[in-house]
Amino acid sequence: MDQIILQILNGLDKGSAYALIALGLTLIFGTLGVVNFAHGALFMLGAFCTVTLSRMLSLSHEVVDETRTDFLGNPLKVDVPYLYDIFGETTGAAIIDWAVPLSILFSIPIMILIGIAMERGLIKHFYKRPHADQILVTFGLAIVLQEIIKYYFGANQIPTPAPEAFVGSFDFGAAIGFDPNAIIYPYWRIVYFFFAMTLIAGVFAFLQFTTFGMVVRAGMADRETVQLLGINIDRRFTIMFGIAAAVAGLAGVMYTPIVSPNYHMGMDFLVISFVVVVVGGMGSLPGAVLAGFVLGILESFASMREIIELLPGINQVVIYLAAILILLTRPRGLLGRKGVMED
Amino acid sequence: MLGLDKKDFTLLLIVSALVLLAPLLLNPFPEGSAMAQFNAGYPDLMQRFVIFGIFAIGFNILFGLTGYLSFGHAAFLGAGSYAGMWMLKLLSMNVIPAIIFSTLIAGAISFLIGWISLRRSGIYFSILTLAFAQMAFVLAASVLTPITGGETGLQPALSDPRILPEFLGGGSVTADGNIPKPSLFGIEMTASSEVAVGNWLWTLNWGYYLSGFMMLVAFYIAIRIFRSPFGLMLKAVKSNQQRMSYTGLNTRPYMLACFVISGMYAGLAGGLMAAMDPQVGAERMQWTASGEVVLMTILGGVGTLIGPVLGAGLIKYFENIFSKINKATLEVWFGVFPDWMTDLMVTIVYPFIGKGWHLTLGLMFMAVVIFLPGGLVEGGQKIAKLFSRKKEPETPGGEAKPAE
Amino acid sequence: MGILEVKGVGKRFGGLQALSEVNLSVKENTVHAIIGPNGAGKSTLLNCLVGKLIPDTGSVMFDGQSVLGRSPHEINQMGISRVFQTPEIFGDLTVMENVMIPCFAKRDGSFELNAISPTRKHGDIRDMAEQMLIDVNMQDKRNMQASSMSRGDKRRLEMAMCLVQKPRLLLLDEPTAGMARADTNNTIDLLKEINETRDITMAIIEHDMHVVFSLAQRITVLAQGTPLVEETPDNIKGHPKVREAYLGEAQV
Amino acid sequence: MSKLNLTRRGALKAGAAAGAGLALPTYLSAAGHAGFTNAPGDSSVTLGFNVPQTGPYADEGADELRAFELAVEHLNGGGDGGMLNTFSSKALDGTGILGRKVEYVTGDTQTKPDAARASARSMIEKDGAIMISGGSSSGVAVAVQALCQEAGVIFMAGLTHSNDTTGKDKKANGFRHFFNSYMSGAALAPILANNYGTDRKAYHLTADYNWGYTTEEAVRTSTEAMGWETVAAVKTPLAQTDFSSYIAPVLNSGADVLVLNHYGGNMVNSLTNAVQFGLRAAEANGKNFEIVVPLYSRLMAKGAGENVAGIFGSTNWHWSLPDEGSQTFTRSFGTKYGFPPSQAAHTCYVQTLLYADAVSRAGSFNPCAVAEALEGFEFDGLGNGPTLYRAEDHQCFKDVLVVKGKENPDNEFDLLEIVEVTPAAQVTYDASIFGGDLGSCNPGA
Repeated sequence: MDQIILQILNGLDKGSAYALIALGLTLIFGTLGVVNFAHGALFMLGAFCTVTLSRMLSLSHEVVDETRTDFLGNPLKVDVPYLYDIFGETTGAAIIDWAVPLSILFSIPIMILIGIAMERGLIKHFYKRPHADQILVTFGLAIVLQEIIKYYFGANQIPTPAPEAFVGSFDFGAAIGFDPNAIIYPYWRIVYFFFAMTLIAGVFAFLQFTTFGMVVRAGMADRETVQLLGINIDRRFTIMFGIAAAVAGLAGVMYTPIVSPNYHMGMDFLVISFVVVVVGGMGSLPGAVLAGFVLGILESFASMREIIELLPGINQVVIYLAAILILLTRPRGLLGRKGVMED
Repeated sequence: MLGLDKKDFTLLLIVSALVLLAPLLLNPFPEGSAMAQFNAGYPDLMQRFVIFGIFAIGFNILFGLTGYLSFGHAAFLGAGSYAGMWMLKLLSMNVIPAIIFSTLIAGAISFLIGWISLRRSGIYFSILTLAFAQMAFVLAASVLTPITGGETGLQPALSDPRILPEFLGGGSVTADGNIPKPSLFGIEMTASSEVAVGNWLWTLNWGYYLSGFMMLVAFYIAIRIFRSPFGLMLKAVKSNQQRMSYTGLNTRPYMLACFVISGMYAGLAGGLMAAMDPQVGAERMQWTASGEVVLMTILGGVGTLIGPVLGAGLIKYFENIFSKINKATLEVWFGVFPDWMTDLMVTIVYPFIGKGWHLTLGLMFMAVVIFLPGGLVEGGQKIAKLFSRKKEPETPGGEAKPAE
Repeated sequence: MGILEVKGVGKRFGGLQALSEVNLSVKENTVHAIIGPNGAGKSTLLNCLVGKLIPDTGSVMFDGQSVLGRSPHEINQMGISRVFQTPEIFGDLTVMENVMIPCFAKRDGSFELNAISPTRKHGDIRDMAEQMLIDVNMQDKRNMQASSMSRGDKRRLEMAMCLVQKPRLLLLDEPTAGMARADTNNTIDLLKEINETRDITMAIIEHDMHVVFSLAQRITVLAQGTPLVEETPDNIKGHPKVREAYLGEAQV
Repeated sequence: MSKLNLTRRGALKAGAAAGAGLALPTYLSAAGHAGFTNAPGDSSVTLGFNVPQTGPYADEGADELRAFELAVEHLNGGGDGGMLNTFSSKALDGTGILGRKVEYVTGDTQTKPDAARASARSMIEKDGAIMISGGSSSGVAVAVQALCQEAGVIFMAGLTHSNDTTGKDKKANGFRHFFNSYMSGAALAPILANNYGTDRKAYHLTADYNWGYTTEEAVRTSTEAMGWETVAAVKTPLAQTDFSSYIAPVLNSGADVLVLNHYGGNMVNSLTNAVQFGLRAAEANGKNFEIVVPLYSRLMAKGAGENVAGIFGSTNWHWSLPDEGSQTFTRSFGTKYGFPPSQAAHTCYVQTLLYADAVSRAGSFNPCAVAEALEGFEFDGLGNGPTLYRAEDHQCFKDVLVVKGKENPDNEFDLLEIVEVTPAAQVTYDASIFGGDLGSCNPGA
């Protein structure tokens, strides 16, 4: 029982990451119809916003400490962050410690700008081009973005810990009457789950309850009619792209303490995010979120020892197997609309 | 000629000439010169050019004609390779059984996957093929290790049976105690002759010419398919499936046949890869490998005959030539300039070569798709137009473009 | 016995009874029109005839054989062709290729793996298609890309693609929708000629009563999913039930 | 038709500078060449350094490349000479190899066996490389080793830790200086028993591929021999990045030690996740919960950050080793590049020197002569103390380091502290236990 609850928690946690990435992708791919292979790169850029901010906060000057030596036997140069000089050591250290949450504010404008620049500068010209061309251009862009990051940050993973306050685990089990340590879950992952839920709710509310959202939804359904009404749908689609980029970026920002970022992390998520969007059904935002959670939970259960022993390798293939079964029983995924990217 | 019209026959002749003369054409720079770095006329890369050419031609029969974007074609390449390798291990080092068996196995597997995946169209089809291929990849790399050699891959070993008689390539061990090499009735695939003219050096390699011949056969069959009623039906599938069924045509067997043919091309390519370089790694089946053939085809020109081969060549050229340029090479190239300028040039160029070859590749993808919509073939046509005096009559209605 | 016999056909979409107890008999070599107000179930009925939809109840017999449960391509092979409201053609292909495809379907059946023989070597198919293009007066457009033609030409092409198969029953879904008067008259003449010279039975859905009365020998009026009357054109004119159904919508 | 013969290539390369005029076509025949693949000309010899330059191991590859460049510099008499000064064999004198200037070509393995072989083949076929070295995974090492055997050149493995490389997949033309899974297990087990006691219950998470299997096997066998019990061993996908669903059940499984048979990104992520789940701070069976990482590298420790503090593992070499060879190498490398070398860099540097030395001692570039010179070769002064290149499986036997993540590192390189230097004798095993067959050396041509 405790194992099952634990894996449900895990599934919700994994699912929230999948859902968040798929949500941004489905705004662009499922609804604007652009096969965006650069979406993983946006997720990665978000994570590197965190790395950049944390490096900026830790900008340092060197102080020579004569009492210690470095690896070559010379006097050790110790880096002292400027923040220590400005705010004193305690406050300075606390600010650096909170780099990840602070990055949320830092990354939103940056990611929106990147998204808008991407749409205006590149994607705009590809709405009417074949999907094949969209794949080539966005894949090229993804590689370029990735290589730029690699050039400046290297290929190794960069540790970006959560603030001290979120280190450690919450004992769920004890709270609901199990033995201590039976069901524990790290604070930061709980934060991630609630963050994802809030962001998803925010995007839905935005599309559902604002005039802007209504126009965009109408434009997704029938772009030409909306344009005939004299509404500039292009500009709104640009903004949607910015929002999608910001959602992907925020997913990346908050993910950094869970998996230390490297330049390749976007590609690792690319395949799974496409699978989630399509399994959810093209053109459906709730579908993408639902599929994210379904696949997340399935993956968690498949990684249980008892199940792997029963079916070796199931943990490797469960997502793909589920995708195949879902697509064969439900032709347009879980909640897909007819006629979107079916030809 | 050969059942082709004049234009297609000319194309086939040109491609044959290119394949035949590739060892010369790809080595335009003399040995030892600074530009020799850009020579691509060595057996391994030439083999890769034609083998990936076969893979891309086959993929294009599916994607170019029917518009069905398979994102799992690498599974057939990998299956073909494993099948071929098992033939090399069990039967003989003769490449013929390996090539035949790999094509058949890939055909059988693509029949199964196609039969299921073709129930859906568009992006749903793409994801189904992707899912099958990814399953094949992860299983091959882990639980199927006894069959596939896992992540390390499958290679011939001294202990393999190779049951056929010696003159057919059988036998576990050579006289000098080594693993025999893949061969064609005694001619080893690595055997080469070298021709030196001045400082130019050309390597004529048996393996390359066998692969090149197979590519020509594959190319020829592809032309025939493009020009056949079957090819016409596949174009009809791409254009309007609804009309097709109301015209009394069953799209399913057409699609399935096309998928299987395409899968067999991939299997042939896989078998040849195993025969040229006896080692099969699971990553041959990964989605990145499936994506690579998609990119090759788009880069060269979807639905064109020669485009996929050009796309395959370009990507493999970048992967193998640009990745090998290092800082020391650059310093030699720019060494003629004053020191400060050498440093400057090296600093500017360095991010794009060696470990930065991905960056150059990404930029090239973007440049091609932005400036040459329709791929390299279209670029070639544009250049040809610039040079031809004859002005094409403008047809406002749009004459249907022949699939070139 | 008609060539097409529809008996007691019913079809339900969720809460909506789109068709109920539809009976229809189309006699060989006649033109039979199906009319009715919007939402009367005309298109649903047509879709049931060609295998796009499967009715919940009843039977559809074509030339003594049931079409129910057969897929569209099988029904076409039985001899039923369909012209759509918006022309369904192979837009990426040339006009000639568009006409050759149904020729292959007629000659080789629903699937034939002709993967190696060059298309241009199939002289019989070429001749068939060539003749058809002459018949519909499109031979000068044979190398044009189909999607680049005018709507009228596209419809003519679609008609040619159906006729070249020499169907026994041709189903037409509003063949003159959106046409100018002159084109409509041309179409009427074309269809008349087809009916008379080629022995092709036609069932036609049409809003334009001018077309209906110029062509049809029998008319079925459909309202709310059930046939109201089946009569000759003369008897339909001024039929009280029909007036009631159209509520003045008809341009009689 | 002659067989593959690239002897002329080297000569052409060397002669090109002189600018020979247009000659008539020359058809080369099998007769009249040196009898082995890519025999170098009189003035220079080309080595091929095949390292991951793209993909997740690109940083490790870059470090290997630095080491190769340094080795070439030292072989050609440049720099401070590095370990040439401490190496027990004195055959090398800074004049290249057998009087030929050492040149090199580089390539990208992408950490994929296929790409690595393509790259190595181009070095052999196009550039005339006579030795291939480098690499950062066992899959790549096994694939390239087989290629070198087939082509008739020497392969000096870079970082490869699986037993297979010199076990079931060993080849006569291939040599490994790096240690392996078996040695890790043998070195770690006693230290673990000393620190954590002999009645521990272990939970293994194992990367689902060949290296993971051999490492799990090695650690299990050696810890179980010390009295530990293995509660469970779960395989994790190689591509996994978030290990939460594998880590979550550990604490409640009855185990009190978690062994992470992961390398590279897998290890960084699983360790980070494990610490996040509070395993470091937890107690189980009345003992402190512990984590063990069988194979450590400094670059991985850097990626995992402060999570490595106090965690045991083994490593081939570390820059803080006090012996003269290690210190000399760290100094030359650090002076040139500004940071200390990684274990991957060390093994690549040493392999290059060992190859050059073997050629010099053999007096020939012929792979069979070189192999003979390396087989059974005993040396010292290259770090890790006295070392034997065992003839039976071409595996080096030397001291293995057991290390622990530092609690309070002084600087960003000072991440591991050496707990114990396990003597070579303790990790030596019988050459036949992993099966496989060396075959006979292949000079190619």
